[in-house]
Amino acid sequence: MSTNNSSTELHSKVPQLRKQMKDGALSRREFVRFAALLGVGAGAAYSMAGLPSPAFADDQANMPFPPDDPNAQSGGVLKVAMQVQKMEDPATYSWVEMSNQTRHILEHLTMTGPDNVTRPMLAERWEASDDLKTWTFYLRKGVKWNNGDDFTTEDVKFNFERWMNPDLGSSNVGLSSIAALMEEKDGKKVMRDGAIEVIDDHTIRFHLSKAVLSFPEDMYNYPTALVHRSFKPPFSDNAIGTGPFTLVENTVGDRCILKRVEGIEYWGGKVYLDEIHYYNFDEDNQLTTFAGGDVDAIYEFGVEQMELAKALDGNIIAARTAQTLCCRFQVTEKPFDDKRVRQAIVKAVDNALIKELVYPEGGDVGENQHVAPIHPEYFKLPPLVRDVDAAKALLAEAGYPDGLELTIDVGNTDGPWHQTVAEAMRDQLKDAGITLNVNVMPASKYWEIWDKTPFGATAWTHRPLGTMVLSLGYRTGVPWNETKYSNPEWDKALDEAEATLDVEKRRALMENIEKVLQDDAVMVQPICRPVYTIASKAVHGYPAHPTQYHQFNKVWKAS
Amino acid sequence: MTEQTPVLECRNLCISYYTRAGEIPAVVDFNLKLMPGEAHGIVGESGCGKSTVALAIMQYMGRNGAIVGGEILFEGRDMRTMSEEELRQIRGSKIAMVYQEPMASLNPAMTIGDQLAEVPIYHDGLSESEALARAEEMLAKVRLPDPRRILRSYPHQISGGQQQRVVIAMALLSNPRLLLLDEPTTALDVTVEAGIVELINEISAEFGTSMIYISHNLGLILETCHRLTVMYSGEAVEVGDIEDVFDEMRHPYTRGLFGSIPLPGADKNAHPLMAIPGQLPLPHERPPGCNFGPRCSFFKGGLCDARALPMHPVPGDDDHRVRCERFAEIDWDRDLPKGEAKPPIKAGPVVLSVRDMTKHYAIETGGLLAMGGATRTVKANEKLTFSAREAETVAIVGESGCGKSTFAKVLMGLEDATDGQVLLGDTELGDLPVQKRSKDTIANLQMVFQNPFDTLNPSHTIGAQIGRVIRKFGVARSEEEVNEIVYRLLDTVKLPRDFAKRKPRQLSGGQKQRVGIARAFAGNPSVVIADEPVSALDVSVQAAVTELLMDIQRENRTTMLFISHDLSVVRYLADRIVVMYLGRIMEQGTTEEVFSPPYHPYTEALLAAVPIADTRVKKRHIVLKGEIPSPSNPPKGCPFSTRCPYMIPGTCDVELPPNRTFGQDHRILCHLQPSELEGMEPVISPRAEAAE
Amino acid sequence: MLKLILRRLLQMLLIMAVASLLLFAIFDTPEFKKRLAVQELGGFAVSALTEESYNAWLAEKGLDVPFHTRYLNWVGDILQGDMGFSYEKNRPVGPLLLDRLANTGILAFFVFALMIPLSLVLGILAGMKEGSAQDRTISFLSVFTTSIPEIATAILLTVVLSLGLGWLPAKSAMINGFSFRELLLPVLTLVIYDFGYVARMTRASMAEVMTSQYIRTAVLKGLPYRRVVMKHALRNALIAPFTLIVLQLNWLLSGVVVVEVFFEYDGFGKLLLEAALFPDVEVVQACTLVAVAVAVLSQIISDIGYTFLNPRIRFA
Amino acid sequence: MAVTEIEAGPSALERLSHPRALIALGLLMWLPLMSYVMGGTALGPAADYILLPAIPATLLLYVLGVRAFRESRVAVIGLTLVFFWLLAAVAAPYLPLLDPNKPIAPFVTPLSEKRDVFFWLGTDFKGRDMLSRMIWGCQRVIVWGVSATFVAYVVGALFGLISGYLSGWWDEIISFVANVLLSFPVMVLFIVILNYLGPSGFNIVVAVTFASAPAIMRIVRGLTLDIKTRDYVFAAQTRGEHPLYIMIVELLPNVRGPIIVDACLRLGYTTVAITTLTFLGLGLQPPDPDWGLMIRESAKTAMLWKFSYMLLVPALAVSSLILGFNLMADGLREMSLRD
Repeated sequence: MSTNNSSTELHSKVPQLRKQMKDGALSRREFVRFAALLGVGAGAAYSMAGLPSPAFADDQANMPFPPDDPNAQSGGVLKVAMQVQKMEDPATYSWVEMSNQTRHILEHLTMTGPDNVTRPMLAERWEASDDLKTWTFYLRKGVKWNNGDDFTTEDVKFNFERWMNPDLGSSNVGLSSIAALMEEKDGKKVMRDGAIEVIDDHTIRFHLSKAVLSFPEDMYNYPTALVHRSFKPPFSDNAIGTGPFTLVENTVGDRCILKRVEGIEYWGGKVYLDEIHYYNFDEDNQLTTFAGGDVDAIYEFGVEQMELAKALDGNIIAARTAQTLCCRFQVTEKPFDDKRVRQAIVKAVDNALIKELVYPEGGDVGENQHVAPIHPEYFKLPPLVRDVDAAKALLAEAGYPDGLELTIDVGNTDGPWHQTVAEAMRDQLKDAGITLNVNVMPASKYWEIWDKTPFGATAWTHRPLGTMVLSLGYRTGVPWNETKYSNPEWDKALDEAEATLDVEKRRALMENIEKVLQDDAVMVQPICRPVYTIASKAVHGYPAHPTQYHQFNKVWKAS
Repeated sequence: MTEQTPVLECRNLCISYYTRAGEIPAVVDFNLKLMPGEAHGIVGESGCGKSTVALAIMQYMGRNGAIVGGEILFEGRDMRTMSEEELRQIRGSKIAMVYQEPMASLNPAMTIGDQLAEVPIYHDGLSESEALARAEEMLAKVRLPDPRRILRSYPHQISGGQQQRVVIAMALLSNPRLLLLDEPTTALDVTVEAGIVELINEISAEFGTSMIYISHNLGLILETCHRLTVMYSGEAVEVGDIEDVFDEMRHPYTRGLFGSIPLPGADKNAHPLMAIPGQLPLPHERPPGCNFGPRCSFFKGGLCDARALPMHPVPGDDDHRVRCERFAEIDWDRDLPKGEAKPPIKAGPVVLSVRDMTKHYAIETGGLLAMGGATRTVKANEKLTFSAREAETVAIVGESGCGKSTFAKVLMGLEDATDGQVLLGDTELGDLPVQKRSKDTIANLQMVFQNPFDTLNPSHTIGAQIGRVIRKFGVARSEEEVNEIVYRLLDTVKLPRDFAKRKPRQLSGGQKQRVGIARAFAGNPSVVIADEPVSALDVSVQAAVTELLMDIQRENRTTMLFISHDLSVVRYLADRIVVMYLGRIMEQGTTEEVFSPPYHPYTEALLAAVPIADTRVKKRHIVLKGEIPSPSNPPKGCPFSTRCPYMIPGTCDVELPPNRTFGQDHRILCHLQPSELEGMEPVISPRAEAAE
Repeated sequence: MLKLILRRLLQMLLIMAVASLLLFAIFDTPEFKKRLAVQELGGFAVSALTEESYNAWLAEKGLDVPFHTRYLNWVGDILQGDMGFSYEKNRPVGPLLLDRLANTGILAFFVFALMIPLSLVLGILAGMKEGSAQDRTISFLSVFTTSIPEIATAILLTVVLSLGLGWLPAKSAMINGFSFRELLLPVLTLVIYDFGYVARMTRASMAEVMTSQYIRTAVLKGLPYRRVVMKHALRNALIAPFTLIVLQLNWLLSGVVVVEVFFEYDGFGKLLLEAALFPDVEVVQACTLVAVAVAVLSQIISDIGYTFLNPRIRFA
Repeated sequence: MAVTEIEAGPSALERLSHPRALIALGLLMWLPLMSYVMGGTALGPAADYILLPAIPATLLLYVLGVRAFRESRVAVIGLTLVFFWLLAAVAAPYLPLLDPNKPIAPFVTPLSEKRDVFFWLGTDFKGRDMLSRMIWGCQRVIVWGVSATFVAYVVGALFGLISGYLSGWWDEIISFVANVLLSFPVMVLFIVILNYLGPSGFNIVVAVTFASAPAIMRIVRGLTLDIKTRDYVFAAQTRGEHPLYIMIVELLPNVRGPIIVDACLRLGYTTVAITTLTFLGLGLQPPDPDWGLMIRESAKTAMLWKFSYMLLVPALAVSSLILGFNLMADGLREMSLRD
């Protein structure tokens, strides 16, 4: 069975992408990703890019999952240490852990694999109009809810309408794709009339108000898990899903037990595990619990635990991400309202050295402009160079010839490595005559002040596109603009980049955007960190997803 | 004397304690021979080793004590060679002991029956019911009322006197050969003590038990024993028959002891007490040779401090021995110590007058969250009326619970009088708390306290504590003046001036009391209340402190209210006496009047109860029954009616008696007719043969 | 006596009322509400919320009502046996607390079962012969063990018994159901930390009794040493330790926090800490009430026991 | 009913020959240390030499202490342990130690060399020198522990004196408040207070005061009730002294003895509390080293035999300090009972 999506016409942008790839403006990997987003089957995309198709099975039955392992053994219980949270309403989930508990019950239209390529899941395939404003999804046939109902467009429509219901408060409305389905009415954002068009039981079309490339990617954002049309929260009370597992028990703070659905043939082919058990452990304790041999895998361990992990009998799995730490200044606060002070600080810090110190294994050096090397539109600026003398000169110019005393708030919201970064900064800043006090506080306290403190170390999570983070964090007046950075010209440049599909062009635009942000010195961003997890050697096929999404369909356990 | 085996014989007994400072000899070269049926007294001041001897006889020395030399023969066998099991069999059956504090000596968590029954169970192999029956029998023998109830009681449910009877019963249960009595009545009130002493005497008569009676009180020894050992600083200094030692003492210490206690006939003006100078040496600071040497007026260097002294028999009486090198040289008849006679003082105008002073306490049960607690009233003082004149000493006498301490508190302004008047000069004090009194009033009324260990604040120097009074009362302000006065006061109380820099811990009990006196007189008071100022001191020190107090009083013409339970002391120093019982004044009058008929029945009993260490006086024998009732639940009618031998049923226990007046100011609160009262015989009278 | 107990119980209720009111007031501050929102929705999400939607969230959680109204409602619910709802654990507080208390109860049971005989025997052996080598050894041992804080004891035991020798599991999460092996380290930790204290008190009490005059009386009565110790000394010497042991219940509620957190044992202490940090108001409230009740009740039991054991008070 | 180990008696400290010199030395040691830890960067350049005079003061105090306690071997051992850490606290800046916050090479086992540096006690998961962290780690726990105990004592003693001496309603109210506070298990009180105030050294002082002052108040109250019946108090009352004078001059110095023993014990408890709270994340905050923090941070990485030194070092350090306090208390009690 070769490319069964050849029946679909290639999207008009695909040749354009291919040209960019050939010109070297787009890496082969990114070509695959974009081509897939435009509805080209991942296998086809890989072959177009001249890459060996990775171990994915889309050529058989157009599946989003890795191929079956011929050695796989069926049966067994996978025990995972993770925080066990409540499963109220998938559309309002606020933590990845919740979605992991649900991920094998509820499924999405699409699925983004560990290779960052989005493949069709409950949708068989999709098509985008040339202007990227109209998207048609063709649902997979034969998908059944575990109560026996067929999965149809009615379910999809039900979910979309729910998400857009302003009373629900789903974070999905923040997705550019969903936002483009809505309009403002009487001060409230509601669904635009005619935004969703149900063609038949298995075909549904979305009419967007503006061009959105990431529609399929958005459909794997974790609050977009599709629930049955009869859904009423809390989900844990009546867990109807299309996935291979169903909920047996969910005790918050204790355990979440998932069991294979019986009696209904799963659309996604073979699933090996009998049960998935999540046991509640704080992130700090997950690795030590793994060390004790009680669990097969964990959600995450921190870099400071790497040595312990290495000493254990298990496979360490690392994923490259755009997760980062922004030691950002609030440019409206003294003394950071003086650009020279900010620049002096930035110049006195050696990002590469901090990265080497804090994350010696994996990860990327941050460049103080928040766009990470794994973002597709990332433009590689000249490396940052530490220049203490220049920093001193700038400080003197700014009126601090005798140095400066600063305090950085650190909440370790993402692990103690924040503090290590701050401490390393402290040591480096000393050379420039800057005394840095590291004020460590509990994570919950930090979240109270994260967008208020003049100088704080805030962790930002992974987002697929660079423009997404810049748009969320640095546009004038947006809620998450913790730096209070306001540069209308830069905003305009970002608008332009966001409207540019052509990655090469976009990257060209990004050069300026990144450069301006870097020169305005709003943050010290030393690291784009990797995420680590560990699974016992008996566990095979444990995925390393950049956003720590658990995809256990093809995971098996050797007895 | 027939050849009998002594029940107990101690030969050259030496006992030491081992402390961090090394070996401290507690008892040195102690000899004692106790014949069957004999009662032997051991007398001495605190730390002389008398209790150590008793415990050594029981072979109970604790972890750090040991017998380092000599022998203890019990019925001819050396107890030091006995095994633990043999000792156990002797203890409690052949040798029994009665202790100083009956409450502490009984197990608080076991019934008295269980504690008594153990003795026959373990020594005579009786069954429990037989043992209990025997215990009940014995309780009846020690004259405890309702023995059956007492068997079932716990020690705290019965009174101190009853507890001591229980302890005695326990000691007698196995009919021991030897009974050790270690200060058995010290913790008891005088009238209760008399009962116990009577019981002990009866026992020795009835059971023929040999006894060793340890006491600091010569009078008690006289009443109970045949022979006597006087101990001083770890050594026996004089041994002999009671009469020999009392009448023909041959050791300077023994004589000093007798000179220090107020015997009938002693008089503060004509025959003042003669204190032994100096103080007891600490066990590890004993002088070479005679331990008494440094305090002895016959001390002769080179002789008395040359070697450890042996006991010498007194010629003509083999049983009378003394540890003195010079006893033969001393003319015991001529050198009788005599205090300097002083002219009597004339009392001035009335300084303090108390009229119908009444103090009631309400005891509330419960607190902030009380769910309605009952209130009980304690009638601590009822209608006290008396007065004191300038330079006069008025003694307030009574046993525990009589209300004398409450009276002092009201006087000092720490409590408000419930009713009545207290006039100091012309200032009404009854409802004037100390905070509202003028500086002069406060300064005019000061107090000397009972317990030398409590009287001074251990955290401050002597000088600071006296100086504070001087400053507080505005006697002087400047540093130098204050210091000068402090030094002068120290001179007055005969303490070295450098004591001003010392802390109380570096002072002996007597010295502390002197400081207390200095402090009381620092503000030149017109009235001083002395609350048992010497009762906690050793006999030889008591005299000195008493004399000092009186000298200062005499000099300053101070009025003194002397609170005491000790009638001998009171007789010696008081001009007038107020006898209290359960919050009421039973009798008051001049010393002469109170000590001779007519007596209030209580006074009569009190006088009879006080042991007198004088072979020349005869005492009538009156023992009160029962115990002192609780002040919170006093008897109806006459408070003394429950114990009074003259009780008239239907009158005394119903109606409050009238106050009968005899002579000028002699008042007795009693229902008995004046004629009956006047018809009483004197309690104390000279023995015919000893009369002068 | 009955009146006294009633009074103490009344006092307890008053304390509970005061304490819970204070707690309610404390947790009613905007900061705490914000913290709760952060826990529920994530820090980024909360700061993206508009005032209006934040208020809507508060209303959804029932936090928009003034706190005295909430307090009264809560008190009303408590009186009807409803202890409220846990935000964090997403379940009613009553059963949750019962589960955790049962776990801590199991822990406490084994702790006391080991600690009481151990400390009493050692304390009596030491106090019986004050100053002997046996006394000095036991005394030093007990000072030593009580000086090591629980956290350090937990570490030492884990390092030696679990990491070093591999005899026992290092954690006590019991994800596979109750396991005595997993319970052993927390129990040992608590016993080691606590027995010394009780043993010292027993020793002091015993030593005091042994030097008391009534023991002298008993010895000089000619009783065998065994009888003196067993009949005369023990009864009196055990009064103080008994009251102390009952009061240890109170201590245990404090002590278990660190042990349960270290060993990840799902008990009362861990629940309390998690709830306080979350902040899960009603759980904190319920835990506090339980703690106060245990404290006061143990005091009452201790008082009753003291009275019962001590005839001096019983027949006062 | 209150089971207290304390017996009234003269304090062994009273036997020290020069109490005034002792207090001066104590302050000379304590004030620099306190300002060094509490002042932090506010000290500026003074921070470099402020602790210098404290070193001889500490040594001298130790010598005097040993002389005063020489009768009790236990007390001397305790004193030695405590002063070892006190000396470490004041001398830490001048010892040839690596920077306690500087990551050098992670997971170096004790007694081995890496990057040309020899590590006596190895390094932690961040590569910071354990020896240096252990020694620096005592500063904060000592300073905050002693401060907290001191404040708790001032508060507790004050209320205890008032309650015991004045009795009546004062006593009812103070005792009720104390009862309320004592009805909370200590840890519950700590958690609630620190959770409300936020974790910091100063707030630990507040929390310890709330938790300890009621117990101290009870002890002082009991002692006061006993002492106030003494004749010298009676004498002062009959002199018409103001209650405040009696409380401060007549009573306070005499409750000092038993209180000092209790204070030693309580210093131990406070140290335990601070370490435990820090371990739970409610106490002192990183980055500066502290034993509780070292345990907290290592607990998730050191769960292997070969890394266990990371946990053992701080655990043994804190145990030794507390053992020191407890032995001192024991020795002092033993000495006061002998008097």
